[in-house]
Amino acid sequence: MEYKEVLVYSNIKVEEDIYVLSLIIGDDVKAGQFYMLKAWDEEPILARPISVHSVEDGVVKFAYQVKGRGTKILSSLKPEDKVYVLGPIGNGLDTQKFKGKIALISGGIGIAPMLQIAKGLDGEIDLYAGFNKSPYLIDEFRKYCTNIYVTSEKDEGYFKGFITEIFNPFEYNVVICCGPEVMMKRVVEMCKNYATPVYVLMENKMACGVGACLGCACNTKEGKKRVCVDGPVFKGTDVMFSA
Amino acid sequence: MEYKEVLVYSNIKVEEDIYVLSLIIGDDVKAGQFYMLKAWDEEPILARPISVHSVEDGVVKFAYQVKGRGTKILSSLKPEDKVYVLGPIGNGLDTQKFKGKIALISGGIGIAPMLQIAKGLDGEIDLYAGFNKSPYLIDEFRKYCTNIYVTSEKDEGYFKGFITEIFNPFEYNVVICCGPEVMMKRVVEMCKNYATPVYVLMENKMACGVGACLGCACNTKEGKKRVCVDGPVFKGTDVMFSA
Amino acid sequence: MLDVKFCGIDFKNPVLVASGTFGFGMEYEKIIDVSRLGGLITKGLTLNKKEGNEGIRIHEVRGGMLNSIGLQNPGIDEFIEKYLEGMKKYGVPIIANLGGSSIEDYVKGAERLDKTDIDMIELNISCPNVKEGGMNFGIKSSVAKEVVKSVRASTKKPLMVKLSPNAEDIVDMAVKCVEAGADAISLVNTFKGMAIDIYKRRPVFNNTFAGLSGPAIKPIALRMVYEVSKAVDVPVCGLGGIIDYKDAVEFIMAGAHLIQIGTANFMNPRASIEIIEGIERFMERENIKSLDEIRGIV
Amino acid sequence: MLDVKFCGIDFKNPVLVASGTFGFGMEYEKIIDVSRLGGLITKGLTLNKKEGNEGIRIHEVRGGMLNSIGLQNPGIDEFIEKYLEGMKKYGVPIIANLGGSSIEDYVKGAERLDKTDIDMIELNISCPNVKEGGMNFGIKSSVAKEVVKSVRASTKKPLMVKLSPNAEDIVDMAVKCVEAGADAISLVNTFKGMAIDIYKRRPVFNNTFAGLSGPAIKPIALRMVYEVSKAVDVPVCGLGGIIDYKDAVEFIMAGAHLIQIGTANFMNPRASIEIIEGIERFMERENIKSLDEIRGIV
Ligand SMILES: Cc1cc2nc3c(=O)[nH]c(=O)nc-3n(C[C@H](O)[C@H](O)[C@H](O)COP(=O)(O)OP(=O)(O)OC[C@H]3O[C@@H](n4cnc5c(N)ncnc54)[C@H](O)[C@@H]3O)c2cc1C
Ligand SMILES: Cc1cc2nc3c(=O)[nH]c(=O)nc-3n(C[C@H](O)[C@H](O)[C@H](O)COP(=O)(O)OP(=O)(O)OC[C@H]3O[C@@H](n4cnc5c(N)ncnc54)[C@H](O)[C@@H]3O)c2cc1C
Ligand SMILES: Cc1cc2nc3c(=O)[nH]c(=O)nc-3n(C[C@H](O)[C@H](O)[C@H](O)COP(=O)(O)O)c2cc1C
Ligand SMILES: Cc1cc2nc3c(=O)[nH]c(=O)nc-3n(C[C@H](O)[C@H](O)[C@H](O)COP(=O)(O)O)c2cc1C
Ligand code: FES
Ligand code: FES
Repeated sequence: MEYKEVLVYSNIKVEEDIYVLSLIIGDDVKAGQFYMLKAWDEEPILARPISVHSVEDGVVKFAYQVKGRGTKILSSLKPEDKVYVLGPIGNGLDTQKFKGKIALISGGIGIAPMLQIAKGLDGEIDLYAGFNKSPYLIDEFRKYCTNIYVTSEKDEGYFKGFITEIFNPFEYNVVICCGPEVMMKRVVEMCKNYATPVYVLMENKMACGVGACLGCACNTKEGKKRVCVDGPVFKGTDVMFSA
Repeated sequence: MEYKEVLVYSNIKVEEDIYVLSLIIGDDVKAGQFYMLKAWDEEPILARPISVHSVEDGVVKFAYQVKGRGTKILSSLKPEDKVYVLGPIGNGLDTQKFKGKIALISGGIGIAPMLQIAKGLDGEIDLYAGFNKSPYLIDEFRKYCTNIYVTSEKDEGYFKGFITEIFNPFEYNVVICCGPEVMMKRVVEMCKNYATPVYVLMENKMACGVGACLGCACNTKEGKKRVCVDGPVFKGTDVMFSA
Repeated sequence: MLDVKFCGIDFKNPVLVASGTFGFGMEYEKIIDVSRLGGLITKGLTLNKKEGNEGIRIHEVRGGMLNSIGLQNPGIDEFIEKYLEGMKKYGVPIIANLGGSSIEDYVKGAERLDKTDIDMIELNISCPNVKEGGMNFGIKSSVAKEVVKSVRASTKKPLMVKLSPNAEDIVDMAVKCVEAGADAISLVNTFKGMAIDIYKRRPVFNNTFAGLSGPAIKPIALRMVYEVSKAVDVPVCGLGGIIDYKDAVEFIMAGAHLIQIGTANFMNPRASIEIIEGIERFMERENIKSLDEIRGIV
Repeated sequence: MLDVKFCGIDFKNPVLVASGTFGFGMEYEKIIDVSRLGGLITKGLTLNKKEGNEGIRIHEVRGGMLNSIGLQNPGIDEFIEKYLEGMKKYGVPIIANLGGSSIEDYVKGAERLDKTDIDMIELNISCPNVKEGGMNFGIKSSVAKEVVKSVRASTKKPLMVKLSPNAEDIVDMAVKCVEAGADAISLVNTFKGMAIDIYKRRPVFNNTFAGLSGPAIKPIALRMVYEVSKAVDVPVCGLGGIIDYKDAVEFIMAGAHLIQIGTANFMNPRASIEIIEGIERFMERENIKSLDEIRGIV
């Protein structure tokens, strides 16, 4: 993990409020890890945790949704602008240890970390991606996935409803899930019924990103864990969801 | 006076830390007036008072020195960027009422308001401009001034010393001065000796710019005056300088 | 939908402008439509004219500003003569903010204001008590109680007491002021802070200390408004660092009947108007018909 | 040039990292050279392990952040066993921050720390007193005095008492703590604040209130450090919103012997190092040979 100033390679709007930011970072990154990004000096005071979307020769890509003050500033970045990055952070996912049929399940911008995960996996991969609005970032997955199931509340031509209605844990050897807590909780419950191993990527508010502030604590069977350094990837059955 | 969002026409660096910002403002402006400029949302919280340097068909120019957080942000503005402006503010100077030989005396960035003043004056105008560093903005004055006297602590070819050493109030019908308080105080004292009318442009810290907060109060013979709306132009002999 | 009845007075919306940040209203009339405001609060008035403090009076800090104006004002008589009529033309309730450096000053000030047609007095107890060595009236509840009692006895106008966040115990302070006859409580005034000029090696302000306002104080002000709202049964007017409609709604949910906009006027002279519009849109989106539905809901 | 002797301990520079913002030091070791710091202060330790609070624990606000970690820590025994050795390897003074929810807890904690080779105890009296209904030990001087006295009697380590800015009277609080045996005073801890989720219509934090830190509190913290430095004759360690060397110099000029960097570590993990370098450059530019020349100069 390192703290440094890097340059923006590109920052592309892919959908209403959804951007892909490429930063010139030559780090060795594991799928499922993230960075704390800060593209401002003093205000807002905290950096923003954003997952690695994809790594390509010396460039780390981040896919993010504009929500508040921080991501708003990120969305205004232009090539050659400077960004402070702290990372890569977190346990990440040992993609090589998974075999067989694997389901990636995402809700909304939870799709962001899935691309680098898909790229690292060996088995047969199905993507289940749910959206409230128009789908995004899907095309990138075609190269790595066997089947892609997309739901959208808004656009025609997609299944309207929850991902959990079309997904069957029984079919899979491993499930990896990232999205709103309610969704992750539901997926973990479904997987429990079939004893399918399931991993979740947690998103808690963070201040330090290095394991020092204890702000990102999440409840697990073994007590409080820090999402930043003990996670963000947890065994689904270990997490005691609050949602 | 109006509060509105306007566009940057240009923002040109003319010397180390000195910029001229042109904003597309179609206001009717008097020489010696100023605007409160804000090119950011929330932080820093206050707008910055900057004098009108010059007005040219629908564009108001500001000459400013980068000092701290606010002017730093101003210096990064690019054409088409947005700026909040409140103004024009202040009494300004009735340039038409002055006749005869007029001296404009400036210290450092105090030269900023002098150009529009020079443009409005009718008599024979001499400019005395003192600088710590390299002189700037001088060329603009050639069209309007008979003599231009420049001092610089840094550059060769200029008189080294205080403007007050080469300026003689006796020669002038009116003196107009803008610069550090110590300098204005000295000029006013010199003018008093010859009973030469002298006007000063005061610079106090400001919050509201509309006369409401009383933050910009300056001591005058008639008690406290608000630099923003009762000034910024005062009769030199009315002001009780604190420096 | 935004209207509030407060101490018997009808406010068409809950957004007032805070004392000392809006002059007497006229200063802002070229920039915004002052008649759209919920109400106006005057610059702090004292019995006699005051010139205020010397030296630097405002200093910007991260997230806020320090001020040491020193209650510069024309005095109550000149206020009545020169400014009151002008303020009334906006057709909104007028609250006179009353300061003083002794109980007698406060009482005499209140007596004069009582004879005018201002709608309410906001008693500023953050002033230094000159007779007792300069400690503010607003620090100890027992001291504040005395002032409030005396002022209460000298006016029939609705009396709102404005608390200082520097009070030793803000809840006890509010309770004591209500016991002494306050019809409403407003809070908070500025926090005692300071700044040092490290090059001159001395305080920025001649008086060393100055009052902190702006977004920086909001989380503490909100907490105090919440605590006080729960503790007293008179209505509360909340302020301190409100700069957008979300801040305003937080204060209302914490229990405030009215709110005041101070430093935000300097950040954006349209802030108060934008906050009124923002609250209205929020209520529409969230299907809230009246502020009663959300006031103190937390 | 930057060295400071404080309670008999040699600090090579005055810049420490504040409790709870720097873990046990190791967390930052990959990012900065921890051995360059003036000293390390541990996360708040309690006699027994604590899991801390449920729900949201941090919330960003303008100019600062609110936290409600709830003193999550491994307990003193596990600290001694697992972390102390690791902290010592940086070769800088180690201060153990001690919390507790009853006087007995504090005393037992101090007794255990007394047997270790930590350099100093920083007593955090901002904890809620569980036995007396949850009001913090740090609000009333008389209550604080009892804790300090008891802890004083149970350790020979230098004892620094960390004050809460929520104290009713910060100066009296400091004076009473010194009377009770404090060798030094540090201030300030976080300010009691709150935030409301206007969409959920409830407080952001499960405990309603949370502690405000960061640049927002600096002007108030600086004022308190100034007031306390003038009032006590033990050395003072200042903190609260320091994010650059200028802030640090202000605290030193206000009277602080040491300073602590808290929230700034989150804004920029290199903040403490940059502040050390910045103070050094400032002293060179201003031709200051020793901090003694400027400490308390204001
Ligand atoms: C490990 C991790 C990985 C993430 N990866 C991505 C990603 O790849 N793409 C993406 O769009 N988003 C991701 N998020 C969520 C992202 O961090 C937030 O959406 C973002 O911080 C919002 O900042 P803001 O300034 O726009 O919003 P604001 O609401 O202004 O933020 C205020 C504060 O709350 C925090 N915050 C707000 N929402 C969240 C959230 N959902 N999770 C954590 N903190 C939050 C912010 O960091 C900030 O401190 C991730 C979060 C975590 C913890
Ligand atoms: C009526 C008036 C006209 C001015 N005209 C010009 C001009 O044409 N060109 C120019 O370069 N400067 C001018 N100034 C000074 C200019 O306003 C300050 O240099 C500027 O505000 C500094 O802001 P900052 O953020 O860079 O500095 P910071 O030090 O970060 O500012 C902190 C605060 O102090 C205030 N402040 C700092 N220096 C001054 C100062 N000298 N006068 C008033 N407030 C100050 C700022 O406005 C801000 O509120 C004028 C000032 C006034 C009052
Ligand atoms: C420049 C200035 C002048 C003020 N003058 C007064 C005053 O005369 N009387 C008073 O009660 N409060 C005064 N205040 C305090 C404000 O009314 C308000 O309580 C405080 O600023 C906190 O609110 P804010 O954060 O929204 O500004 C003044 C504040 C400022 C910034
Ligand atoms: C996340 C977090 C955790 C903290 N934990 C503790 C603690 O355990 N013990 C303590 O005495 N202070 C604790 N504090 C308070 C800080 O040590 C410091 O007093 C406060 O944050 C003010 O300084 P700052 O503005 O520089 O952050 C904590 C602060 C934060 C932000
Ligand atoms: S973000 Fe600080 S411990 Fe995880
Ligand atoms: S800046 Fe507010 S009165 Fe002049």
